[in-house]
Amino acid sequence: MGVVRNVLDDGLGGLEHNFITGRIEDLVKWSRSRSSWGATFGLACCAIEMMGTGGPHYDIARFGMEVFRASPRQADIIIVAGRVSQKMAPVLRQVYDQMMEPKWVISMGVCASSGGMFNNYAILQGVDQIVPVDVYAPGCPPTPETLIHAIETLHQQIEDGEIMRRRAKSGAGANIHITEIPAQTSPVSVSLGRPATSWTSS
Amino acid sequence: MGQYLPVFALTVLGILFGALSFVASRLLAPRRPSSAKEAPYECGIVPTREPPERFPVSFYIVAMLFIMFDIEIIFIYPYAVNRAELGAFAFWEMFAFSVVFFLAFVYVVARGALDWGPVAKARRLVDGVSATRTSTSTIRRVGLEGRSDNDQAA
Amino acid sequence: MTSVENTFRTNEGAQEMRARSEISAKEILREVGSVLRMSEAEVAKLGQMPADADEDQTMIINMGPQHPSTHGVLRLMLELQGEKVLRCKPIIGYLHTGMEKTGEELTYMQGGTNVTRMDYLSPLNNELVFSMAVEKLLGIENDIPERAVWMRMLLSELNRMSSHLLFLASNGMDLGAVSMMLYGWREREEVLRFFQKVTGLRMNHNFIRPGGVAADLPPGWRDDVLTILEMLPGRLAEYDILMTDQPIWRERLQGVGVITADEALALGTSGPILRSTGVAWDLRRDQPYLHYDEVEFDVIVGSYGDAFDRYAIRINEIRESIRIVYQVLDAMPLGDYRIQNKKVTPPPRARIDESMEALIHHFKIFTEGFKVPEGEVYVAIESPRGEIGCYIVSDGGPKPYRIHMRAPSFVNIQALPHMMRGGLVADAVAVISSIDPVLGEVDR
Amino acid sequence: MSDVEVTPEPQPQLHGCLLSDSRGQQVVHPTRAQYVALMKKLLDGGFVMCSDLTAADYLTHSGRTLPEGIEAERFEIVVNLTAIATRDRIRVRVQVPESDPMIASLFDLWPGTEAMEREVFDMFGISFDGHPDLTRILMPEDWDGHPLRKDYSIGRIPVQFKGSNS
Repeated sequence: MGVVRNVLDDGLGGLEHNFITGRIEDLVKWSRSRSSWGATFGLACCAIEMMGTGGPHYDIARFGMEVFRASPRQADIIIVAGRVSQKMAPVLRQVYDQMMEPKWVISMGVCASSGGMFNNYAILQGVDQIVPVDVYAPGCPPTPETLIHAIETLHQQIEDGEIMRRRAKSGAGANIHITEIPAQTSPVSVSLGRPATSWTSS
Repeated sequence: MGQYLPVFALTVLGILFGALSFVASRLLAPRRPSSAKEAPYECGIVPTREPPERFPVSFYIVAMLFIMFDIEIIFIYPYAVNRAELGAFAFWEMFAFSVVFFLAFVYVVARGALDWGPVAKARRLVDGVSATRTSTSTIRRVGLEGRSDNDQAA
Repeated sequence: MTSVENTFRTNEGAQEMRARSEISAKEILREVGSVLRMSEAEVAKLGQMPADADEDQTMIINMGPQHPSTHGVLRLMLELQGEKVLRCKPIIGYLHTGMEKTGEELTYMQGGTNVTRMDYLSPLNNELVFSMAVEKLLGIENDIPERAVWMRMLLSELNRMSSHLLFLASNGMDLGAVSMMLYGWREREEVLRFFQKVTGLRMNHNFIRPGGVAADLPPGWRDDVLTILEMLPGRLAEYDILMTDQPIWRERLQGVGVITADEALALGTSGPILRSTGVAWDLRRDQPYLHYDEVEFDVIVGSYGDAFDRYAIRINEIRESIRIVYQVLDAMPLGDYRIQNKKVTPPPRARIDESMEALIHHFKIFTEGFKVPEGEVYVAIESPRGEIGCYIVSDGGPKPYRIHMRAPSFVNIQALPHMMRGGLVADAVAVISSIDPVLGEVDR
Repeated sequence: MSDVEVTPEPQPQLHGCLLSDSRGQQVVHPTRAQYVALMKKLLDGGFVMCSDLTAADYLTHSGRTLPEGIEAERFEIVVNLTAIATRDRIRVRVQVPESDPMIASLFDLWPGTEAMEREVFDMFGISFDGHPDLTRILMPEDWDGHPLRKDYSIGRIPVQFKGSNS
């Protein structure tokens, strides 16, 4: 086997160079945040923007949401994209209940977050009345940049593990409100204030 | 004994991998069983009527075909592994063996085990279903002149 | 939250499909399609219902609101015998937003925001039909400035392209060609970027308003449109090779979801579904609006009325739209983009500081809204899915008294049971995709 | 300009029903009795496609212009027909009294009106006899009331200000 450059070949002595150690919990949190699959819960216009975000131009496959699973058994994040009508509310609750743990909810668009411009008999005024919401993405429809920002915020929360403690304790959502990013033609840089977690800092 | 070490090592690794994934999911995944999770998933609708137990027979026929060919492969596998030593005679013996299987398959298909729906329907539209039909040949362009009546008034 | 026992129920009682023994003979005939002005002999030939099918032979399954291939929240109850679809009943209403009730609360100026969210694949066509109906009520439909009329044509044709591109994407993905989804979206992003540059938003633009359009075209719009028009034909040829020349694609679409001409007419379908059966009915040509009579284009008409025809019609309609947009580019005049009638158009921002009268007009139009003389009118244009109509009743006030949008997908969905009968469940997916319904305009 | 010019006696008639003009579009006003007969004549007269069937609730309308001889009722069924061959359109407006909101169904003439009539039944409560499957189509099954009636409130929820919790 060729000699690998500048690696101390002193047998067991070089152990710490060749192995990364870390807590299993960090590994699990990292893997959960880096490969979370979305459940297709596209309802109205926001669903078209959600598909656009999955499309080649914005491509959330870069963030681990490679594919949108239709069945709740294989999905981690349910993105409620669009207005929820009174007839659809029990269906949303049923799909949310049938999702496997751990699961998170992104309420995409103002209609899902608060009923939006349709304050009338037919629309549920806010999805947080029936499912615990973690991230609210504002916009009508939210631009793909805003949705990616929402997904990344949720990934950051998953990676910190803070969101799991909250859900275990009270089952409530994290209720994070993010700011909208208007569609741009040039790339967007968003700082999440990501603290350097311990084991990646070596 | 030495030559069986890899086999032994592989089985241990296999068992280990299987057990590890079970133990890991039991330890790490949060468990919140609920009746909705046990209920069958029917596109978000709470099922009210029980699905019938009896399924049409055409499903079983296709399953049988699969099992038949599966077993055939199991028999061919030992031959395939040491094909060099066995020589031509074994090849023809295997060939005869698979022809017998193939005849059974032809019989079942001829009896119509595989045409469930569209084949019958496509026969009804025989000229519509053709390999040469392209996306520009199947349409006709109707300009202003192609109007059913001939007055051109807008 | 402890695990909530699902005490709520989601079945819709009488709206759902019931076993054949429980419903009236007339409804069975409706679902089997024999009531479509067909003679009894034709119904008999349509493929006999298994006479002795006792109930446990067939299974009623739910292709429900949350399903990858129902293009939104359409729910289909299918009665299957093995893989064969015997009966199908679409159940809709899962996206009912009460838009017609909301429309009665918004002034005519705000109405565009409500209407544009109905058919969210071609929002500009919704706004166009709403604005034309309001202009006809106001009686100003002939003195809209030329530039506004040509801009409306440009935007509605580009919108038709982006909607048909999404049809190609979702049609491909529904039938398994997942890469088609990526290609379709790649082109659609180009058109959406142009829309964002012109109207400020990628979707739900509220750009076409009663009296003209909201703003003028930004500088450099012409070569943006030209880059789109030059890029598209090559890509469409690519799709043709990718899809039409592929035997699996033809096998999945040809002979599937067949509908005859009188069935389509009796069901009131319009757009690519009606044209696929050979009836040459396209509102842009038969009842021209805007300047469609001065533009040279062909109407694409199918011949067999199956899913392959509808796919071929839509892919060729993109080519026709390209042709139209080239002619619109040449004919685009200069001039103002909105009618100069002070009653309808708010004054430009700069004039408000100078003249008191402009301030009053601005204030009146945006708070109370302009009054529309009493009357009722029905205007219909050709949207990518068919004839979209807007029926407005006004009582002389600033808000429409009653607004009803005739949604093409709402009527086209009724053709689903007739197309699916006798096919496999996989064909059901191909048929839904070939109808290309948008549930926002179905449930309104 | 008054949109409906009232021509001197006798008024223009089509198949025995009063004809009027609204913004240049032909409108026929049959009574409920003449409704099905007129529709059959129109269907045979070339109107092969029923584009749209909807209703309007004129409870709080300030006063609509109807040709005389038609007494204004609360509900009004509006049907838009299209003739493919001659390429023209016609609109049929039928008055339906509030006391007996019932009218004949057009399902046997144009099967395409089946879903539209269900929507009118769901939204206005006008029932169609002869309709194969008159059930709600848009609202949930257990919904009470008919939302598009003028006396049905829009159901706006006053915006409850929830303290920002983030």
